[in-house]
Amino acid sequence: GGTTRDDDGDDDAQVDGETTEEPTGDAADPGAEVPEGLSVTFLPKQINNPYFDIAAAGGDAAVGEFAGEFNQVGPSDATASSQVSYINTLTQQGVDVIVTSANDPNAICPALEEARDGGAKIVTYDSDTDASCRDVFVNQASPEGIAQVQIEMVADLIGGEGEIAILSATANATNQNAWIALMEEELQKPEYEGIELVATVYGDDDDQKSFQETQGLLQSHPDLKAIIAPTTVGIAAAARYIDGSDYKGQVHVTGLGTPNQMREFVHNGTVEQFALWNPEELGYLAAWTGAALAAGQITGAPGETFSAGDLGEYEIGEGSVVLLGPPTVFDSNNIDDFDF
Amino acid sequence: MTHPEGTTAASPGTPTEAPVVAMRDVSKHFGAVAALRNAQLDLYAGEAHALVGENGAGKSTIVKILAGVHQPDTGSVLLDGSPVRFDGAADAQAAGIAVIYQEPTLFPDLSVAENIFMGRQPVRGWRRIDRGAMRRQANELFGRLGVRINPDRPARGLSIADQQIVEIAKAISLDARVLVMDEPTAALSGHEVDRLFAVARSLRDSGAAVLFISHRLDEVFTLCQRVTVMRDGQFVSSDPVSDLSVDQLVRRMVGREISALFPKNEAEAGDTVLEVSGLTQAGVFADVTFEVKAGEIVALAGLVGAGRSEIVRAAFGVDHYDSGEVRVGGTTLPKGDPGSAMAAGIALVPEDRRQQGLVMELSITRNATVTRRRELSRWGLLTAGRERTAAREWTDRLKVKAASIDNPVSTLSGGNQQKVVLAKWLATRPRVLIVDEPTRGIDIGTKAEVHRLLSELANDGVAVLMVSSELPEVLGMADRILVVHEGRLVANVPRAEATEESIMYAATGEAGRPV
Amino acid sequence: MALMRFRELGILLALVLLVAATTISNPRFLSTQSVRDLLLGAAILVILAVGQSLVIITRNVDLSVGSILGLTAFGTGALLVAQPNLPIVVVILVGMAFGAVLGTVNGGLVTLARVPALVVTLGTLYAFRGFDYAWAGGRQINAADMPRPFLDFGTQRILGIPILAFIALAVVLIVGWCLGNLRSGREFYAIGSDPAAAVLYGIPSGRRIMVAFVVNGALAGLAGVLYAARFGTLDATAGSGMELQVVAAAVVGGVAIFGGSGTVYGAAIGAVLLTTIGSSLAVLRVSPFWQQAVVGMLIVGAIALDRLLSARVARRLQGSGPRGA
Amino acid sequence: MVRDTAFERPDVSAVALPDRPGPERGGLRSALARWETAVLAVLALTVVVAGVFVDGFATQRNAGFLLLDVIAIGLLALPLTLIIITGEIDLSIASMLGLCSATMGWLWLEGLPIETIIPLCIALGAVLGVINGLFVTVLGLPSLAVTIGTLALYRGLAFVVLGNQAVADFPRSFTSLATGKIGWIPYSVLPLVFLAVVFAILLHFTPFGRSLYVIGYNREAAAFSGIPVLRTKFLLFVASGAMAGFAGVFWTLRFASARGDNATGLELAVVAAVLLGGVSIFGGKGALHGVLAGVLLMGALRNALQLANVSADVLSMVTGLLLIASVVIPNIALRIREASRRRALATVPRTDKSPASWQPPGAEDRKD
Ligand SMILES: Nc1ncnc2c1ncn2[C@@H]1O[C@H](COP(=O)(O)OP(=O)(O)OP(=O)(O)O)[C@@H](O)[C@H]1O
Ligand SMILES: Nc1ncnc2c1ncn2[C@@H]1O[C@H](COP(=O)(O)OP(=O)(O)OP(=O)(O)O)[C@@H](O)[C@H]1O
Ligand SMILES: [Mg+2]
Ligand SMILES: [Mg+2]
Repeated sequence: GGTTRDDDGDDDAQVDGETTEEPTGDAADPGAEVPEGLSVTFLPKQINNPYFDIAAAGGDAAVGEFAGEFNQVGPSDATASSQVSYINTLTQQGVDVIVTSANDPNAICPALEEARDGGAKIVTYDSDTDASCRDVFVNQASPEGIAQVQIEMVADLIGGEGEIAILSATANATNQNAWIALMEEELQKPEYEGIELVATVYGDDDDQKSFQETQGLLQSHPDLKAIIAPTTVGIAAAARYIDGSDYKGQVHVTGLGTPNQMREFVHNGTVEQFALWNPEELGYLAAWTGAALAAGQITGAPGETFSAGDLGEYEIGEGSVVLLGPPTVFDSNNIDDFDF
Repeated sequence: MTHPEGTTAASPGTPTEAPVVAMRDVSKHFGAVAALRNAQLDLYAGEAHALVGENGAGKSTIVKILAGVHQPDTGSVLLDGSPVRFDGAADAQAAGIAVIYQEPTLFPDLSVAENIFMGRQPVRGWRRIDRGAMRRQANELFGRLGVRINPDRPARGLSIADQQIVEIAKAISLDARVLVMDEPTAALSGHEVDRLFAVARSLRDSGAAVLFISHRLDEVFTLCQRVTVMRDGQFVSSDPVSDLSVDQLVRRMVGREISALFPKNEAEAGDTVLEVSGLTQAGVFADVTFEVKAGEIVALAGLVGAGRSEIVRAAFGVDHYDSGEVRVGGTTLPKGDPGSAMAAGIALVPEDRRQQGLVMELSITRNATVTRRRELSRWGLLTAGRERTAAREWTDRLKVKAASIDNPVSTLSGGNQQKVVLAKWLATRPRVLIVDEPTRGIDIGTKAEVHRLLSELANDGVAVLMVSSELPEVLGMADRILVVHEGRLVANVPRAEATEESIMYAATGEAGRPV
Repeated sequence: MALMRFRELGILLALVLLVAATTISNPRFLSTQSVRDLLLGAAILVILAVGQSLVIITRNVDLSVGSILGLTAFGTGALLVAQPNLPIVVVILVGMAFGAVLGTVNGGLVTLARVPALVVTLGTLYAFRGFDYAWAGGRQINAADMPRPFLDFGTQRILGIPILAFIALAVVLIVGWCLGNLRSGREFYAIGSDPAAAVLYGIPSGRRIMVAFVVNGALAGLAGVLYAARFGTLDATAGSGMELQVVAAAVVGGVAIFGGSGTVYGAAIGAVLLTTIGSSLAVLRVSPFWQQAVVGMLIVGAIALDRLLSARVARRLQGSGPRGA
Repeated sequence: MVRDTAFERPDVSAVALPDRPGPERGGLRSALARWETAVLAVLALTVVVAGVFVDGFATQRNAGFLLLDVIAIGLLALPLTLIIITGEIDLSIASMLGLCSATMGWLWLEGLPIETIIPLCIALGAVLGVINGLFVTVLGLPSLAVTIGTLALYRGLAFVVLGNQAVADFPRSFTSLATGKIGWIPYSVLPLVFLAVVFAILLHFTPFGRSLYVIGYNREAAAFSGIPVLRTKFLLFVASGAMAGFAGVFWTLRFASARGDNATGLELAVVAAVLLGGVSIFGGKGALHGVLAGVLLMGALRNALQLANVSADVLSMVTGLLLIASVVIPNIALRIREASRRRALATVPRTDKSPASWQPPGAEDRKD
């Protein structure tokens, strides 16, 4: 006997979003005011991470607009266990809105539920948790959109023909894995027939490891035309490596990166184009979403709409997801217009 | 404190000029222990001076003060008549004082030559160490001492005797004005002692002062002109050696009469308890076969390095052996398992008390009870009270001199440490007691007591196997003497036939050992 | 001495085998670009391993090197942002001086307060990193913020060999020569071999240990500068977790973790070996999920191999002893 | 034949042994004994100060959170304390935890009942400990080096086992065992308390515990005393592995998530807690109550600082400084005490002593 995965009963999986997800409380009241002094706390995967700091700046700006109280806390190691400890602290402090990017979609769930029991609204951004333990997920871009734009860029760079490879973050990074799967799907399309994805490697978001993996790719695949790095550390490392090697000008690098990080490589021609959404806007939208939830303007049910300050109206989509918009493609013409 | 003969003042002996080194009213405390109280010492150029006293009398403390390792609490050290202060061993070395410490202090990872010349290696251009010259000089030193040790081998794995020789080589290489030797002969055999003395004499004759510490009074009379006696950290007397007899000296050291040094009772040998057959460890010893009966004291004699310690270590199970068998009371012991040897009733008092016998940082109690920790526990649990009582039983019997048995054993003098090792093993009430150099570094009074103890144990039916480099001890104590030469048993001499000559003849091997 | 060198030979052999095996499976592993990458990749770890060996030889350890590297790397970036025209030599010296100051903190705590180095440097690992976080916050210094000549320095070559590799080689040779041939160098070994005996010998242990930590700090600082030049992107996390890799490099290279033996040459080869393992796993296309496991196996294997080899040497030494039967 | 008069007469020179530990109990040991008390005192102080000044600290719910946070560290610290006392170290604990957690996820995916999986995971931990133990004892390799290697190896295997998946659908009846509470006390504190008592008795009141200290100070003397040094060390590594397996089960259930990277880097936190508790990294010294106090102190400080919105940077610095203080303060205290004792001795008037021969009592501070 014993308890196995296949057992029936309510005792089973707590993760099936569809069954457990139910909009909390009463119906939405679109006209409700955002209460004064709303406390909004950002809990990123890791503090002192440039990407999340930019997002937090956006969040801070939004919270200033609705006269709330902004705060950012978080671990210095990007682990779920530290995040749980912080969620507990926030529960204990009784903050109104927790805006978090999950290091593990499931591990922080029980803690988030406890926070919700204490009255907090939960918004996830950048990296979602299981749908059952948050109110709304603010998605930076649809995974499909991210996959598409990267494949488009790479096809453009190599003229629709040749070998490409992917340099990702860690082998179990949720976002990246979802994108990679979608990119592979995208490559099945007839217009990308001539493009062959020869390898996917993992640089663990570590400079040295990313360097080594890039070297490995170039040595094992002499005909490689381009590398897609859907991670900011990876794309910078790959660009830096190519920049200082004999491969400069022969192998293209593209993917997701911040303009500040890539400026040098765009200007010196190592990288022609890459993409990213604006993390500041992501934080801004996440903060406004939290405010709307706390005010009762929305409950998280699909179809509800709310106003996100300067960004305008947003509608909640399927699975309680709000979409920020399509990613921006940066190249030498527009990169200097951005500073993040 | 009264002395039978009264205290002789620190009157200079034959030499007339000022002492090279002197100590005046030096006191030194370690915690509450007064190691020295108003100690005096005068050391003249061109003399070999003996410093004697019981264990814990403060001899090594004087050495360490002269070496700059300790600083006196009060009192002063005079160098050529003027007060000096040594803040570290380097200061004393610079002042021309070379020291051989009681315990060898070598760097196990460095080569023998580097151990000798550390900090003073011969150099060539660019202050680069000249390894060739260093090796040559080391070989010269060993030549003077009449031994051959490969200067390039690491010091790790040297036998105690060889370690001591390296220490001696190091000290004489300093060409010092003052050579201080704290029990340098404790680990050496007769031949090596002779060479050491020859070297010390020639140093002395060339004007150096030699301070010599030993518990072997015959050595004191052989080498030294004057002798300073200490007791309980205090100065007792300082006289020309020729003015004193051994008995007088002993009386001053101990403050009372000492009798029979080797009080061996004739005991009836019983059944065979320990049987060792065909024991072989490649390259170290081969085909060693012997037995020891209840009530018998059997000595393993031989030159230093003959492999006696290795044989007993293997028999006890600390070392592995390649073939052969060890039986106690008829049952064969498993290889390499001291635990079952102990369960069968063997006890081994090892030769190196600091490394093998004791845990210096732990208390006397813990050290003395470690061998009985299971037997002292109730329902698997130990209590401090029981341990202390058990420890006191044997430390009291052996008269361990300590402020408290809860003190770390490192605070004891060398001799008292040795007593703790004995206590630890006697407490197991063994059927077979193996003692390796049981009286090394032990004062004359305690030595007699150790001998009496061994004898008593034999009377009670314990089989005693004794490794000793001191021939008088071997001859006085043993019922039977097994002589080891280069890892093989070469003679089995009953007490009645044993003489120094016969033992030495066997020990050096028929063809004579090339040394 | 010749016998002792044997230990380094073992590890060198492992390196050669690894390179040979990888090259057989992919000949491009020995292309000039690839060899250059290997040298470049190893340079920083080699420098750190040399400094670490110095400390380990004195029977201490410095776990804070990753944090020192991170701090100096970020400091270098910040310095260059503020003073883009500084000559590279000055930048290097400032970085080394900064590292030396941090090393002095470690050394001071170890020698003056006389506390175990492992504990102290585990503490400064956290403390320096905390300081780094507090200083850098979420700021990132990017390649574009740093002067081009400095970035070029990270990849420049002389005779086709990267400058960084030359610097690392110079560090290895200088430190190795001093340790092997100077009286004070041998004293490092003496202290690590038996600290108590070192006191009795009158060796100024405190001063020597201090020097070991300061030099290690300075070398970690140098590594930080090179890190900045090579990677061009700096934030507060640079060098996190590197300490274990550095210690592993030294240990794999035959530096006894309890002091007293080993050479910086061995440690350097150990560092090259570890870097090469990383690169060859990438080239051999070992499954990413297996990579870390393989690295672990190779570390354990290298240590075990070294032990077996040195046991052989020891046995031979025993046999050739003058007192041998 | 024997006239042993010498031994029947009272030995005037022997200082009588006092019945109780005198004031001169080994200076170093008493200082360390006091270090454990000091950690306890600092812990109490932290709790009181935080309770007064930090909002939300002194609540039952927060105490529950705090305890939940320290359980894994506490569990791993128990065997590690024993290992460090014998002079070895196990840096692979967090990786063993991770591998056991990943394996738990994999077996669960394979459909094994969780009642079988849990003992299997603990057994797996023990096997991993056996591997560490074999390298350390049979091959005689330094444990620091070995476990740095297996740290990488086991973590790597954790990724091999579970790849990039995360298994999260563990039954609520089991996850709530790890997170559930009676009142405010998490159930999962109970095994920690029980195991802590077991380890404390083992270390401080059994022959086995005694032998650990002996091994830690001098393994050769331990061998000569009939202590099975290698077997003992081997057992400790196995215990450490089994405990890591148990902690892995706890971790997985607590976070309802089995992943290859669970508890990455936790080993340093555990080592830090053990050292903070007064265990000497060189072996031979340490007590379990100090370690538990160290674990709680680090947990309480972290919790209080987080509640006070102090950033993680400062937290990391505080951890570091605390660790340094833990070794520096007892050392300085010891030296101050010795200096004052020397001063006290020097001021005891002695006979026939010329003041000129006196030395300043502090003068010796430079030596040894
Ligand atoms: N480091 C120390 N700490 C505490 N007490 C010490 C220390 N060193 C020596 N003592 C004590 O000082 C006294 C004198 O010791 P010392 O070693 O000088 O004796 P010794 O005459 O050399 O004896 P032995 O012949 O046994 O070597 C002893 O009671 C010893 O316990
Ligand atoms: N320098 C050396 N080189 C090689 N082997 C040695 C050396 N010194 C000793 N040995 C080995 O160790 C064995 C025994 O050494 P050891 O000096 O411990 O013997 P011992 O008879 O116990 O002497 P003692 O007990 O008097 O110190 C020798 O037989 C020899 O094989
Ligand atoms: Mg002495
Ligand atoms: Mg011997």
